Amino acid sequence: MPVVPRVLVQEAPFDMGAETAALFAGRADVGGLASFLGICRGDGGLVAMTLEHYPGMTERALRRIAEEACARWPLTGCTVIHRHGRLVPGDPIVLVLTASAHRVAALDSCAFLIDWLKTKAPFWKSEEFAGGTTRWVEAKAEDDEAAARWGR
Amino acid sequence: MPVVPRVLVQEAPFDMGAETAALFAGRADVGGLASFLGICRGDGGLVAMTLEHYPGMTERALRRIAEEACARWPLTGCTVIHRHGRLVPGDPIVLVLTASAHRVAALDSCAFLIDWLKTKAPFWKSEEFAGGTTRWVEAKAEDDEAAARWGR
Amino acid sequence: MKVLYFAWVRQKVGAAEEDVSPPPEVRDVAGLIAWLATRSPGHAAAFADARQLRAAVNQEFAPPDAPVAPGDEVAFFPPVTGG
Amino acid sequence: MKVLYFAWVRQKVGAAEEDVSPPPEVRDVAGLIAWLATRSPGHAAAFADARQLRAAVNQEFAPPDAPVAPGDEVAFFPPVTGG
Repeated sequence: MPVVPRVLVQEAPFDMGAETAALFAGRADVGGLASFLGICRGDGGLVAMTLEHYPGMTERALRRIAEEACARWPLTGCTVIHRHGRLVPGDPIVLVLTASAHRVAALDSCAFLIDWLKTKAPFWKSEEFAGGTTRWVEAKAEDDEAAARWGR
Repeated sequence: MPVVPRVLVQEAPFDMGAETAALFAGRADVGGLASFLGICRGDGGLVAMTLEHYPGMTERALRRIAEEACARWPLTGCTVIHRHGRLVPGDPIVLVLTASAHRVAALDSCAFLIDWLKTKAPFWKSEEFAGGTTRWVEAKAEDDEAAARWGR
Repeated sequence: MKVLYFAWVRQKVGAAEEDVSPPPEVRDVAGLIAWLATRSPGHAAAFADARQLRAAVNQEFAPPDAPVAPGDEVAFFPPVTGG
Repeated sequence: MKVLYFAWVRQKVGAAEEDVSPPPEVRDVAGLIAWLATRSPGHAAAFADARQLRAAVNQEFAPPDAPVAPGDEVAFFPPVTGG
């Protein structure tokens, strides 16, 4: 039976070390733990990025995406934490953790999760630049293609 | 110019949180950080696993593998830590961390590194089971295939 | 019917949400877009290019031909950029 | 020439390393294997199936036709299982 993923949508920072430890501490069935940490970059004079989301739908969409990963791969654990609000360069935005007996399931499901989050999680990013201009980040065709390689 | 990877071969545990933070703290050019943590499993009554290695050659091989990743992908940071000695189920064995401006480089190079470590790093694992029997872990054809998909 | 707007759709409309009572001939997402576009210049600007819009009905992504009915929560927004 | 053994090769030979002086006709890894196999029953057992063996010369993986020379460090071991 698939594991129940841990899904959080929050403004606060998260503790990657604690989240990682929670997926394998005290157990002997986890052989590989893959993770992806998405971080705010400061390209082109970006001073901040504000993530808007759709409360209610966001949690639902993230849970569905994480459950899809747990159904497709034999995971022993899965954690998805996505922040919203105003973040500055260097701030972590999103954390994906997948644990499994074997490395391939952990690595593939981690890549799947971040690809699907890009195109199926209701977040919108407003970039704020030195000088005060702002700009909405546009969806990228390459993200659609990356998500599509996992089917459906 | 490719980044210089951080490569460690050690008996002691490592601090994944500190290693992760070291790759993006205080900088604004890291957009994605992928990691893989390999952990000792307790399958079939395994009580311990002893990793033997080839001092000198191990460090050299790991450094070469990590440098290959840094040459193939535009990484901003890369850390490979591989433990040796006697480990028990639940103990971390290997940590691979890759950081880049974009997620694809981080995720792909992380998968590459763990695939190549499996087949090109001079470690040998002796499994110790309840009852005292021991067994050398045999190399797997699927690991050779996984390593081969990256070429050369 | 509750309608929510996000990102630049919200900015162009000038509101994050509104309660609306479209006429009975508005039966799907596309019809709702056409009707909402007539409500103000801001709405017209927000809904000018339907190709740039995405929708959700009751918190599920929904295509233009997805039915909408009184009591539904319908949201309009640009393509998402999560992760 | 310094020869190192790892894992079950080490166990079968009964030593982790030894200094050897093979005759001049031993010019490559395959020749060294054939010569080492004659040194003791343990060596013979360790080197019985060359397909199960891998080698390194001066800490670089080396195929059977890789040259070996006095002063080299040559290691024999099963296929590696890192990671």
